[in-house]
Amino acid sequence: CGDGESSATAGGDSGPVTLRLGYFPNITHAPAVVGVEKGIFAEKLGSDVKLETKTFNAGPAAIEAIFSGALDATYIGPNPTVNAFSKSKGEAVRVVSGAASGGVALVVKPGIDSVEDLRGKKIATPQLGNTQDVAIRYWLKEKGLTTTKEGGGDVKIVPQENAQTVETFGSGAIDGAWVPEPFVSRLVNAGGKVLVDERDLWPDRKFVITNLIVSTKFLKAHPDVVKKLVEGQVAANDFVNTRPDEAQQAISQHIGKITGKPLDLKLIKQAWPTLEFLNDPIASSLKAGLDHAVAVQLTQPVDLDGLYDLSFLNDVLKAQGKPEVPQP
Amino acid sequence: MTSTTTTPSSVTPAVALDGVTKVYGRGAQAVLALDGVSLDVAPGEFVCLVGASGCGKSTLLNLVAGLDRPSGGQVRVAGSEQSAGLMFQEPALFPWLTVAANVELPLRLRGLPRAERKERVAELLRTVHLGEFGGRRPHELSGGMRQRVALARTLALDTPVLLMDEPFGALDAMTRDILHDELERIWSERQLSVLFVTHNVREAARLADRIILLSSRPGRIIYSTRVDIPRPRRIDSAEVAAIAAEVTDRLRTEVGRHGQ
Amino acid sequence: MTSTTTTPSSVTPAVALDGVTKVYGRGAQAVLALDGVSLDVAPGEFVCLVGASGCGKSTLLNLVAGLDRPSGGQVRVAGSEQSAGLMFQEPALFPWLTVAANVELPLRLRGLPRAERKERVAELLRTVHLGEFGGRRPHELSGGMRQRVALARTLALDTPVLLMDEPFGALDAMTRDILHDELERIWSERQLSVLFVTHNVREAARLADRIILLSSRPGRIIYSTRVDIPRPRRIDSAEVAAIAAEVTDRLRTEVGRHGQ
Amino acid sequence: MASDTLARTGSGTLSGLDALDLATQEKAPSRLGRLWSATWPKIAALALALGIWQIVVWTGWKEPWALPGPVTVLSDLGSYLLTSALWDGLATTARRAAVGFAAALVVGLLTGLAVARIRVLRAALGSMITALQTMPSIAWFPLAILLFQLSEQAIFFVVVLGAAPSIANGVIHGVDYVPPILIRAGRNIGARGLNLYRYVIAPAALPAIVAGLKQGWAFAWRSLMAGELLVVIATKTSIGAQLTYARELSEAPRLIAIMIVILVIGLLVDSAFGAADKAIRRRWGVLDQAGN
Amino acid sequence: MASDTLARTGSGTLSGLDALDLATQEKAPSRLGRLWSATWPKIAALALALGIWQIVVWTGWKEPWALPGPVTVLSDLGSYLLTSALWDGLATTARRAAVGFAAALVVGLLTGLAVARIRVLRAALGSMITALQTMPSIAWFPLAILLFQLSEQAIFFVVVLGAAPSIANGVIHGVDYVPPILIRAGRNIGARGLNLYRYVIAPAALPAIVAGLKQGWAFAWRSLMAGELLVVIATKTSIGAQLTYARELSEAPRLIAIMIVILVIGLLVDSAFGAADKAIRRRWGVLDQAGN
Ligand SMILES: Nc1ncnc2c1ncn2[C@@H]1O[C@H](COP(=O)(O)OP(=O)(O)OP(=O)(O)O)[C@@H](O)[C@H]1O
Ligand SMILES: Nc1ncnc2c1ncn2[C@@H]1O[C@H](COP(=O)(O)OP(=O)(O)OP(=O)(O)O)[C@@H](O)[C@H]1O
Ligand SMILES: [Mg+2]
Ligand SMILES: [Mg+2]
Repeated sequence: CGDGESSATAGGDSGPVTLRLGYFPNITHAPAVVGVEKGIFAEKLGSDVKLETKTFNAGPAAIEAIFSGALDATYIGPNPTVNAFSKSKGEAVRVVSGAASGGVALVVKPGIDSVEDLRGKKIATPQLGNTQDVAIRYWLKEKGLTTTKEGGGDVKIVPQENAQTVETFGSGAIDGAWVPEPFVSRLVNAGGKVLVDERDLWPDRKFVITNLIVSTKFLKAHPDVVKKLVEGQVAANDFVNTRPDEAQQAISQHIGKITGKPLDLKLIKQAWPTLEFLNDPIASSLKAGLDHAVAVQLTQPVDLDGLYDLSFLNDVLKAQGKPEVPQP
Repeated sequence: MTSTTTTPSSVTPAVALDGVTKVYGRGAQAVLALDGVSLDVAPGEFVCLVGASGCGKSTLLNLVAGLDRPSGGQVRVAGSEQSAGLMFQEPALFPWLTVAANVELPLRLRGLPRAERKERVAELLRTVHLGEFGGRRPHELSGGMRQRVALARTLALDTPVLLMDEPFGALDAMTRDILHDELERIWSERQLSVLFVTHNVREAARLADRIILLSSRPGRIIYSTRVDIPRPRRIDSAEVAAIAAEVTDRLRTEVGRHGQ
Repeated sequence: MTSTTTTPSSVTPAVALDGVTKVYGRGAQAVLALDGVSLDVAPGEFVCLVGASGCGKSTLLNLVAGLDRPSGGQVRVAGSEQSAGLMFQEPALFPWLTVAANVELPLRLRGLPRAERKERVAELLRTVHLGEFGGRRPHELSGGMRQRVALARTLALDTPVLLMDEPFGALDAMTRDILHDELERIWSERQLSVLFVTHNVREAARLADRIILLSSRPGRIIYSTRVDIPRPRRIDSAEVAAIAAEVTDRLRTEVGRHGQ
Repeated sequence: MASDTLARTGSGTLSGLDALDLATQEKAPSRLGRLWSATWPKIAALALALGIWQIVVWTGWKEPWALPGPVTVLSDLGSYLLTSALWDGLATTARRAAVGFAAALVVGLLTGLAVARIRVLRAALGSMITALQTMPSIAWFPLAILLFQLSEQAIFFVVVLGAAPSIANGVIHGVDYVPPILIRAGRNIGARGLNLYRYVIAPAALPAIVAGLKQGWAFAWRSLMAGELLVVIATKTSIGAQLTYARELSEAPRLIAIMIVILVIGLLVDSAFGAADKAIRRRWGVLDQAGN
Repeated sequence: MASDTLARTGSGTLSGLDALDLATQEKAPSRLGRLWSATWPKIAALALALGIWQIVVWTGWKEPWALPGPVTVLSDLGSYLLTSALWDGLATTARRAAVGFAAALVVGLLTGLAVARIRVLRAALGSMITALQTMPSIAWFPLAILLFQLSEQAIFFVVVLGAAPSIANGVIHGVDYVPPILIRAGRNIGARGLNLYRYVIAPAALPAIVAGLKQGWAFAWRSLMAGELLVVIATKTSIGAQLTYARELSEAPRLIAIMIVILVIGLLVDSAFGAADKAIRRRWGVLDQAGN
């Protein structure tokens, strides 16, 4: 069936392959942004692969694009990854690399100093059933506080867009929020304080916030290109980790190109330490998150077998003499 | 050339036009529709206005009714604001109302109680021979029937001054004769002052106390004659025919001069 | 009661109505507008239709023009599809077009070249005495002027059959006399068949080869007379007056029976 | 009769395009017949749409998770219809739509009438109305939250800002095109000030106002679908929220099922507007033209 | 003259509400005077709005980052006007709006005419048009991506689906209310089939069509603002993307600055429609009523 669309190579393997790569102009997508801005991907992909980049502001459109064959690979959060995998019965996508970890926290109004103080308060999350939503519910459950899907219980969970969370936190309509960067920093700047850094809840203070997925079809048709892409990802992470100042500058400028206004460098610097840019997709944290979701009755169990294909990553890491990531 | 016809100055006229001029449009496109028309209508007087097509008769009635402002001169109507009821040249019925509701609207606007309104509407529709058509809508009527509804609506106004623009133009001779009688009856009963536009010179002679002739573009009063035939008159009487012939002669000279 | 008037069967009539019935609406609200009307108009014949207000004259013309379908009976018009041009009782001008463009539209629809159209429009506007008004829009005209534009537009049609619904109702006597002459000229030049509705019995006697009288609701043909006065005729001639008087008498009896 | 004679008979039919143009008051089909002739084209259109959809799915053009087939969607719709989520959401959304639209109606009508007839207001605000209409709902979200916090009023605020300009524009257009002769007639028979509005201008402008209301409803509904994400209130699920979640969870069948629900609501509302419009057209005598 | 006599003079003025209703063709104010009388209400309204806004800010009702004052916003707008981001975005968005609206125009006009006059289509699709109009743009995104991938066509698809129903509804409303006498007159003078549309129905329905286009423009623009997020091409910034990102980055002054830009565009487009509408009204002779 529609093979022709999965990549721009209309006539089979003749001619250059086009790789269509998606990402968000966002600080949690730093390796992608830096890789594009600094030409790292282009360099690694070489001249026979044409790179086309697309940006998204939310997961659904990126997944729709993968499903429809409009996109071959994208950086994306754990939630849409699981959705894409389970909705296509494990066929549509594969995770080929990790990208970032951490960068999530519970920010609250001053005066809330403990879990107990949260009783009766309104806390925002980005979306019902997403990673952060599950994280706070599971955490509260462990602490003995109840929540309901409808926003009742001991702590009232209000799912809403992150942008809106900044507005509602500022206007006093909510008392706190469990959100990713850069919203953590933004809420802090609006007078909030961090009550929980999610890293503290995970083994090794590591959990996935961004990973790189590739459409299965593309993976099968062009494994060589995927390998080069992963090489680019590893190189981008190296860049980000070794030259943070330059990376931050690049992110600010790149976001400015799309949004019309460079992102405040101070904000990037503020958020930076809460994030860790890893090539390990931390599969265990994704699985655990899913188990937590089942525990708080927000989802049915999903079989994640086959989601990860880390052979490319391990090839690259091995070639560079770095420690390999165990295939889950 | 501008002649002035006035009633004796001791009586306050019901309608007084004083050097009225009306220009439509601006600049090169401007049309001088009326030029220095002075005319008084005495209370209770029935004045007929005749003139060639496009000479400014409707314009004059619009000015008296206060629907338009003169470009120069003065228009005075005795009584309060709403004192001159105008029957337009077109029926101008409200398409969303039934015939009865069209006739009822002026009564409702005057705040008459419901029962009285109903009675008056029925009476007025009978007057114009449309008793059975109260429940119809304007678009279901013939041209002449619509004109009669418009007549009934105007009669419902009860204003002391009545302005009528070719009210019987779309009616057959018989119906028109009957309505002449009705109009004359109402006019004398209510002591109305009437300014009546018609193309039918006999009709003018049948109804008028005075006939006034307007010249064509620009409209000026060029002739005025009293009709002293005692009432009731018959439209086919010799006296009416004589007056009509006289006015027709005048009109012929006028149109002859302006025509083509 | 239903009388039939037909031309000798050897000639194919230009218009033939055969037992035509027209009912408006349904059920209790139904109005029988025409009831078994049979009428032939010979090629080149000028037939005038008179009758009380609301008797079905406009309805009949609409049926002949093919704008409506009869409820019963048959309407036949000789020639091709577009063979009967109708001048409506209202002007029915297109408000978005200038006067000249209104008159030009039928010519344009027939595909006449531009230069010829321009010439014809100027000629037609002169015919109706509106030569200088080509650039105006309908809303800038007086009632009678609009009617004359509608006349010019209908004359532009060049159909062999002409249907006219009170075409001169809003015109003064002088203008009307002039247009009578013009219409008669065009009719004889183009050998038109004309079905002409009027309330003016003298006008009918002035123009018609044959006058037909319709009864009121339901419309039936109750009287028909040939007018054998030689042309050219004058509207104020004694012969015309005599025919008019005869028709008026008939009409009076008819309206007397139906009116109130 | 000669062969070049055109005959029109009471029972005969005309062929060609003109048959559509002709008034057909004489034909009095039975009630059932009329119902059938109003229904079969809808059924045919539906069948056609489903058919094409199924065929596209059968060609395997896209994977089933990207483009689910009608059977999948309809069975999901079936189970969706059995959930209380749908009915609760529908109740919430319908109530909000009704309240929001009613508020927009009042605001829109008053603004429209005022702007249409008061010259200073028209000069000041006239163009602003269309400009406001083009403002996307999300631009209003921050202001809505500032003004109304996370209450339902915030949703109504967005809905009113979406729908009222559209309604006002309908009113202005209607008032602008009231035939001047009717206004003159109204003034002449003594309708001044408010009475002129009530008895002449408003009814004369009614057709255009109804058209504006229809457009306003569409704006209101779209704004509501976006606005319902603004305040995802405890215990209250809504169609707007469900639509977005279905998309975020990449649940294509559910998304299409909700789209079908939205279409059905749209159809119901349109038929209400259609009935109003038809009643007006019947009154005004402009109904017969197209024969429906 | 008696005191109960009402005088109307050429130079005199009438007082009260009726003064507004009266035609005032005689007054021929100078070109400058007319410009001024069209402009000062706008300036006054603007000043009033700015004044109220500033006062609210001064009261300290909300923190400055939640509700920035006019000075902050205007200075941000000033620097925004100097960036190429605005002008590039504007160029992209304006081009998309023009192309999308043009496509919607064609689709909407044809659908509207067909549905208005062909009875079967009307029965089949009539109600569907309003139903489609109520469908929020985001519901179409998956389909847009399926059909057009991540190309600009996907944006046009969403824009057309947003605007075309609105335009079609305007056409249908216009055609429905063409006075039957004009259609009869048209048929009588030989306009049949397509010519009837071209010379009679279309011009007679023009006012309503223009009103529909105006509503359609608003739908097109709003759909575009949402649709521009569908395909964010890195090298092409757009107003829709900037609006959303300004909100996501909680840049209140920038958000308001972009809203002002959108309002200005709306005003410009409205004045184009307004001019068209005024030209039509002048032709039709319905202009003088409100004296503007
Ligand atoms: N709104 C208008 N704009 C421009 N010119 C107008 C307007 N109304 C009337 N006129 C012009 O003013 C003149 C007088 O028109 P008016 O309607 O008063 O004539 P009338 O005497 O009533 O004619 P008729 O007997 O044909 O009704 C005409 O030449 C007409 O063209
Ligand atoms: N569309 C309609 N619906 C219902 N009834 C109608 C309709 N048109 C006409 N009629 C009725 O049919 C009858 C004849 O109308 P028609 O217009 O043919 O009369 P007419 O002879 O032309 O009268 P007039 O001299 O007043 O113009 C009238 O009683 C009228 O009420
Ligand atoms: Mg007149
Ligand atoms: Mg008639």
